[in-house]
Amino acid sequence: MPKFSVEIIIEGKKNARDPEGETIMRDLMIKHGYDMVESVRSGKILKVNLEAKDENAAEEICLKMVNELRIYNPVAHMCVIKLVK
Amino acid sequence: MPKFSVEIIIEGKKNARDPEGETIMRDLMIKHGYDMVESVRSGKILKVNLEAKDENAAEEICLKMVNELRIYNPVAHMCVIKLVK
Amino acid sequence: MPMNVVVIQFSGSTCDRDLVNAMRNVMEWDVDFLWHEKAMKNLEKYDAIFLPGGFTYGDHLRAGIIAAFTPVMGKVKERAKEGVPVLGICNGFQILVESELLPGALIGNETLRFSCKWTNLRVETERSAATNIAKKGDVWKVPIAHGEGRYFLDKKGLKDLNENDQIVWRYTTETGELTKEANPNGSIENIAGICNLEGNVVGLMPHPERAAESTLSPWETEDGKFYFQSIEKFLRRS
Amino acid sequence: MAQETIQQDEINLTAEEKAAVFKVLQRDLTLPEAAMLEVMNSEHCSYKSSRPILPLLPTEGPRVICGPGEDAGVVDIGDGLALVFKLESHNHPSALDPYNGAATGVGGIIRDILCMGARPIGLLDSFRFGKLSDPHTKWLLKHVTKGVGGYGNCVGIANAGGEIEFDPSFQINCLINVGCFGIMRKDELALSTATTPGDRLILLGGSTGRDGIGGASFASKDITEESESDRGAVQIGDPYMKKLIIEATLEAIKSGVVEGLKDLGAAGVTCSISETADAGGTGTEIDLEKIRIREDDMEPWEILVSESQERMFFVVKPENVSKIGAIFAKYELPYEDLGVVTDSGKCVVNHKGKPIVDLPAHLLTKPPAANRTAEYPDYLDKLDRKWLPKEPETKELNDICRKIMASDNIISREWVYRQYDTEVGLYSTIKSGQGDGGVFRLTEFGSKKGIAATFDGNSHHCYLDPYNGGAGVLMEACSNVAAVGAEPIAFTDCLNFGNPEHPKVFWTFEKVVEGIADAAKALDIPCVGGNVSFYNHDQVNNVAVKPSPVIFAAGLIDDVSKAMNNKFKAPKQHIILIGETRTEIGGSEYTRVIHQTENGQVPKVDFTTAKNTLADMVSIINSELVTASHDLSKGGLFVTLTEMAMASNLGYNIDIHRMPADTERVDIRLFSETHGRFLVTVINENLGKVVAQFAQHQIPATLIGTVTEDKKLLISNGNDTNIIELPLEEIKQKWKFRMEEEMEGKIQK
Ligand SMILES: Nc1ncnc2c1ncn2[C@@H]1O[C@H](COP(=O)(O)OP(=O)(O)O)[C@@H](O)[C@H]1O
Ligand SMILES: [Mg+2]
Repeated sequence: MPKFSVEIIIEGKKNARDPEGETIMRDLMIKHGYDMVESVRSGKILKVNLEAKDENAAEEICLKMVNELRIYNPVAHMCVIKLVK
Repeated sequence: MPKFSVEIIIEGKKNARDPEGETIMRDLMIKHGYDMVESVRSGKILKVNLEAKDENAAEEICLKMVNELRIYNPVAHMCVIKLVK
Repeated sequence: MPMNVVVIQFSGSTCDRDLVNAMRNVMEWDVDFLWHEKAMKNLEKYDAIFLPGGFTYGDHLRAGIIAAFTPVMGKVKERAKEGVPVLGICNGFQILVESELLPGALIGNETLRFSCKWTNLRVETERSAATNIAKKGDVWKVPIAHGEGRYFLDKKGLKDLNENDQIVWRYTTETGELTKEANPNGSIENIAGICNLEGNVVGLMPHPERAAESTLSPWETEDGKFYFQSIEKFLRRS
Repeated sequence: MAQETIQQDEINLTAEEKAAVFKVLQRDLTLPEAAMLEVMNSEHCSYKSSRPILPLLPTEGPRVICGPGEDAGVVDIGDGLALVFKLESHNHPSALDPYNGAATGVGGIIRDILCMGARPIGLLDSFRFGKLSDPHTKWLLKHVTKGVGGYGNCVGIANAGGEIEFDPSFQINCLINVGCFGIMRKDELALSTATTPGDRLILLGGSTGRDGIGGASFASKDITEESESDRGAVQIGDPYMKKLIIEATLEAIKSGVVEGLKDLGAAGVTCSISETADAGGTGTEIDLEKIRIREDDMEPWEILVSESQERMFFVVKPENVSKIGAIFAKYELPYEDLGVVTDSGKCVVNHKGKPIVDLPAHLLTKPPAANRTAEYPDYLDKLDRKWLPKEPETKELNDICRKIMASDNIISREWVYRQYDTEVGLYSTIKSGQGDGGVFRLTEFGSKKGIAATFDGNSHHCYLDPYNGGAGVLMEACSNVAAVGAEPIAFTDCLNFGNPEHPKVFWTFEKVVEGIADAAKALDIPCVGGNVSFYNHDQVNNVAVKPSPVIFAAGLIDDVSKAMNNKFKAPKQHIILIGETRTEIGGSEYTRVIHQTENGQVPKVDFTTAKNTLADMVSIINSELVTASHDLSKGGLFVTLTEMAMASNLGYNIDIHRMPADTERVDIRLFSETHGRFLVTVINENLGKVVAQFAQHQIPATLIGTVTEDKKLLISNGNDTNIIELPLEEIKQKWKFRMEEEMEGKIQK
């Protein structure tokens, strides 16, 4: 079976504060002269390599998996899945 | 000035172990039926919105910034910068 | 009264022995301490189920998430539905949230740091299995030790939680005032612990087992005992 | 042998080392053999520079079960129990990768305790960085703290304390030492030996990768710009797997199937197969293919010297292999049966059916020592021992006190220790910030005794006067233990120095060891282990770090409920100063912070009274005569008093004219760092008894003032006028939050 690589990106929902992103922006970037930065959000990324029939299947498996295994907590996070080409 | 969105992805070096990715794969994915998964690497992502002259400038600013502000430690991590189109 | 309770040990549990020791030595309970796979087979026989604190599975991905998917948690859910007290401390609370026995999420502390310190917990309801000997408004000294303890829930959920009297403890000052400074992790509305609608499933971030003996407390307090005594009373009643 | 060999001149060994090898072997080496010999001959593994000096340290005592040589020291603490403890450096890895460096340091020291058969219950840590306000220091401190906490918290071992020093000499080459202690039943002692031919050799845990190849050699060189590329892949700790290994190992020992046990640290498999064989007078033979590797293309030599984390090595009877396997399986831990114990005296490694290594075990474990020369360093001549600052005017004193309380080396370390779980295990009865040493109860092991553990170091004193500095560090560590009421029973050390090939550096090493040794003899306390870290040299500024011995002292208290903290208990209680104050301000906080110089006389331990002072302290605390206790160290009397006040939110009123001292000078009385001094508080009726206890040994115990209700720090000098008058709250805010402000850029409570 062919192999695919999928990126799962988990980040906080807009309504949950992201102190890490805020701190990186305020205390690190802005303070050190990078005042062109307007916002920073921090998140987690999982790079998954898997076997699947085809691209679609790979994406679908991951989609099913992130929901079923709560790779993200829907109360606090959002999750995006991207096939790496 | 136009605005751009850049993704900064920080992950462990290729040969370095990633106990988090390994555990997620072994104890969560494989154990719950996702045995088509062959590897998982975990990392961190920062989504930065910033003002810049153009796309090139946006990427360059981020590149300079991650190194200068030690957003990652080159001894332990690799860092990839991607302009989001 | 013979206490028929179990503490479940998950892979990589770290405050499991602590909890068992406090129950045995301080409360003089007769408790079973079981590896999750073993507990799975015997869960029917217990009157109360404890999920200990610390870490499980290295807290990889998110604290509590991998343990939430262990088969034993399926059984725990069934028992919870039958009204059996299910008590999660710290990581146990995180497991309860991740297995959706309790609503919400426990995310990274606002300080971005792990934090171990003594906090003041104001009892918000007397109806939970873990607070029924307390008086609403009592303040307990109990320490926290966590990196992911910031309780989060959306507006609607929070309204329900308040209306249904599911908020069990809040972080306050020593005298019971709700201040920003008293909140060690940025939890929404200073929430430290909650229960389900029925009050039998209770999650709490701080560690009552660390606060049940005066020799372990900087103030020589024993407030953690109230937690265990409440459960004793709850079991006697049911 | 069927393997291609390596030219003699390509082997990275000194002439003497080569001679030692070829005298025995009389043949060429295979590549894996050369790699194994190189790493076992490295400074880090062989202690080649320090070995001739270390025997100065006394190692014997009635409690000692295992002294230096084993993976950790083991001492008898009665009730059928033994205390196991050790500390170790992880300086170079932490300087480059502070998170992973510190984390794997913790992982390594835990393994050392575990492999004696003990349950690890406490961790300690010691950091040395450049100035706190420097951005690089902040970067290091932030990530080192996260690394120590990240590993220790996850593996569920409580932090019992530590120490931090800031000094420009550590700017590039920071020093990160970590310690661990554990408790076991005496009869469960596991040794790193393979005594019986036919026994099996089992490797438990993580797979073997390229990470940490040459880690030991890395620790045996200066840090240079090339250091980064010098290293194999960074080592990543896996505390979750370590936790499983701890539980599985302890379960295996309990079930009686472990004949020998060795952790895999420096030099990996090489070290395990050779040290167990040599210690047991046997040999070992393994199949290389059995070792699970992470990268397919690893060379045999890489596999043999890799320092991949989270592995343990077991010697097991053939009939028990399946039994131990079942225990490992419960925790889902992978393991392999690598081979067998032989009677050949050799370490043999087979690869594809052919031997690629065939070396006498002792060639690996007992390489020749290096003969280093020592030469008196001339910087010492430039220092003025007799130097004294101009005496400050009275009106300047308040500000001097403010400055000292807010200085890098005095401010509260709370920002650090809050990030550590100090409570897990339900052991800690005196926690970080509450006393001079952490105190752990042993209820879980069926004993009402308590263990006191402390780390201490003082690079400033050791730089100015290596001998007296070294002696002082041991005295200070033991004083910390005695201050909580525990009898100091043994110590281990970590000796952090520059390049030993520099005779002037080596001289300071010798002197420090002499100082520690003489103090140990005076205090009658054995050294049960240690660690040496050389090549701590800042290439950028071309300076060696200041000589930095760090001492881990362990104490025992018979009834843990009597352990004493440093908090004033109630107004009106008397404040008593134990000991005499001398004009010893060289390297002190006062001299460095206020006068910005490194001159002056360093404190000298009074070998005639030291032991009695400590014994009397232990005695008054155990007789429940005192209500608080604290030893005087960095910052002297003023800092110690103020720390006690801050811990309790009570004030004090002191007359320093009463204190016995060799000088009338107020500044020296306030800030001298003379050793062997303590502050205790007592209620009126016990005053006489406390004074009498010390009087037997001609040690002064002087009533110098009282604890007060109002939160003021008041000090007078023989009359009614205060020479110091400060509000407690103001001093406390600065002291308590300055590190947090520096690290977070803002105050958050
Ligand atoms: N790196 C550290 N890790 C944990 N605890 C620390 C650390 N540094 C200091 N501490 C704690 O802070 C307190 C004060 O430390 P220190 O001033 O070095 O004490 P002392 O002068 O009595 O040796 C002690 O309780 C100590 O254990
Ligand atoms: Mg001290």
